[in-house]
Amino acid sequence: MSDLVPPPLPPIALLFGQPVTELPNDLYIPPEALRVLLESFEGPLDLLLYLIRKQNIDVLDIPMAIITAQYMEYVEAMQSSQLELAAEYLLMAALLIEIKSRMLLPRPVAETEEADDPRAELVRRLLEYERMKLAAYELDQLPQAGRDFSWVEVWIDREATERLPEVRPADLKQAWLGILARTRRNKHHTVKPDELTVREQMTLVLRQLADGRYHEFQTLFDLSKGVPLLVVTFIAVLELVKESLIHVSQDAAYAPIYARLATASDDTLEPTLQLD
Amino acid sequence: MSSLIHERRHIKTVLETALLVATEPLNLYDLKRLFSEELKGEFLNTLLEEIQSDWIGRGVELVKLASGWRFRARLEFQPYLDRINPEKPPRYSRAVMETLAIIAYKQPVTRGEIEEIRGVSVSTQIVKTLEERGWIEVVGYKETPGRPGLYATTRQFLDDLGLSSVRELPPLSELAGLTIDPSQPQAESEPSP
Amino acid sequence: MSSLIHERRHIKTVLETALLVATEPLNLYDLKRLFSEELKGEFLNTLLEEIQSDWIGRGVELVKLASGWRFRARLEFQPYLDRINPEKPPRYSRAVMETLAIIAYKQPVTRGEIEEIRGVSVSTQIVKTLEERGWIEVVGYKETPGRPGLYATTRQFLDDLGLSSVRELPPLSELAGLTIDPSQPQAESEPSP
Repeated sequence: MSDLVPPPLPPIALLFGQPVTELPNDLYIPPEALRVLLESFEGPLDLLLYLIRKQNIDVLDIPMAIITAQYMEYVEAMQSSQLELAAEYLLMAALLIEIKSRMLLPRPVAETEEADDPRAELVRRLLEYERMKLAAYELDQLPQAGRDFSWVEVWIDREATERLPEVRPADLKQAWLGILARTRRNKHHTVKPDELTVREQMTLVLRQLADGRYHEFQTLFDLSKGVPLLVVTFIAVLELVKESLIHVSQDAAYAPIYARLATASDDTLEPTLQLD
Repeated sequence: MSSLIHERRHIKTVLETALLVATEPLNLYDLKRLFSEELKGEFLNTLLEEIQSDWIGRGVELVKLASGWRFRARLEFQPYLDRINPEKPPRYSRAVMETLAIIAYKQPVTRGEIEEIRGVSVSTQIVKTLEERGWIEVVGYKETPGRPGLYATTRQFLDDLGLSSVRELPPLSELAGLTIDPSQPQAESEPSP
Repeated sequence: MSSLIHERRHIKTVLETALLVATEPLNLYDLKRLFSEELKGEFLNTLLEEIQSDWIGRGVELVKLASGWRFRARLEFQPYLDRINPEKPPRYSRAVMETLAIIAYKQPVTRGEIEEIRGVSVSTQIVKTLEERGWIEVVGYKETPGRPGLYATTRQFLDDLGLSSVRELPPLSELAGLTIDPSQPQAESEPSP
């Protein structure tokens, strides 16, 4: 790594929130780093731009052989470390090879060099993408409402009927994005897709046990709703036990199992037998 | 000496700005947290009273309520404002929305757990707002020191949001990668007073 | 005569109050409706500029945005405000920002066109996130197979970025000079491929 001042470019990527303006010099990167690296590129154009940038090559005059070789090395490295390789990367590889092969063919004398340069379209796309990439960076530097400045909203006491704020499900998602951005590093906060069903069931079980009494274990399960719900309920009960929210007890083998709130006091000892 | 006067003015400006921007009343505890230096409540009170008199004769006044200080439009101006304000429905503060989102997605959850996820404390006022709305309730108690209440969303919450189950909430699994950690090495220069 | 001066002052106070209270920018049309008498836009503009300069040097400023005038706290005060209000809208990832930039600079644009420029597919979540933020919207449909929606940025996007028009967006850089200045010292020798 050199500590030269890089030209005023947008960061190559944002890694863990840190702008990355330089990437490893060679291609022989450990696989874990490669994954991070791949994730830090926004696609094949981004990777290609990086390779061109890294070599101080004028986009307008891409030496196809060098770039194609480098690109292929990257793609191979990605493949060998079994990273899910987006189809877009492979497509780009094919395009590069095609351009390279066309450049090897002798050109018809009649046509002007400019019009027939097989690189032209690629160059156009690269320049277009880079322009937008730079624009995105500039846009992000502009002060943003809420993030970098606050609106003034002085209260007005309307004596008429007070209106309650409206909330849409999407607002909850937006709120969560804010939390996510703040606590990115705490991996355990990520909610797995189907965890919610379990958590919903946990709430239902707690509601069922809210009276603090003992309930027969099987009354927690609604047999009419099918097996998936039974499984989810069972996981919910286990989770509740794990979080010491409920107690599940059995006096002897084959004796009935009872569940009740962990915090229930002991004067509600007699079990409520709900026999169907 | 003149820098002291200057600093005093700056503190006053910060107070005024915070109060103009706040969507809820701010008490002395909130206002003290604006500053990295420790300021005396008495001193702040003096400044607040000064701001109060600075605004006399204008359309907005600084009032002291049970829950803190707040700017509000004078009643005489309401007739004017009623002509244009098309009664936009009010909005909950981000703090309320984040708390609600955590309870919805992580229920049942204790207040301590909410604070851990948000990384900031959850005021009693926030919880009360949501409870009074009938959107959250305590469904049990956790057997840990203090026996904290476990919050969950209610049936009414689902009804009001037009959902039939919590599972219909927008999935969070797809949200990774949309945002980035804001703790970048940004020059968070504080304006010198 | 002095009553005229008095009235002028009163109108100014009403304007200021309305702008302090408003939950969104107010344009001249909104502001005219504050008054039962018919007021000239020119006159109101003069008063608005006066209010603007009245607030110079304070913590809050009156800015003219895409959809009208609005008071906002000056940027320098945000670090203070963040101390009592740590919840902020998220900082978006590069994928989100690139999508937004393409929509902003190329509008109206279809999702397919965005993908063409970025060279990768644009996830529904990215588009939804920007829509839910109120920054982009579908303004029409392209008469091509599938009639894809045409995305454009909204007024709120400009307001939230403190811009009065799309023309105020940072100018796109001319990238003809992509070659790196040869006078720049070269990085240490790279392994030639």
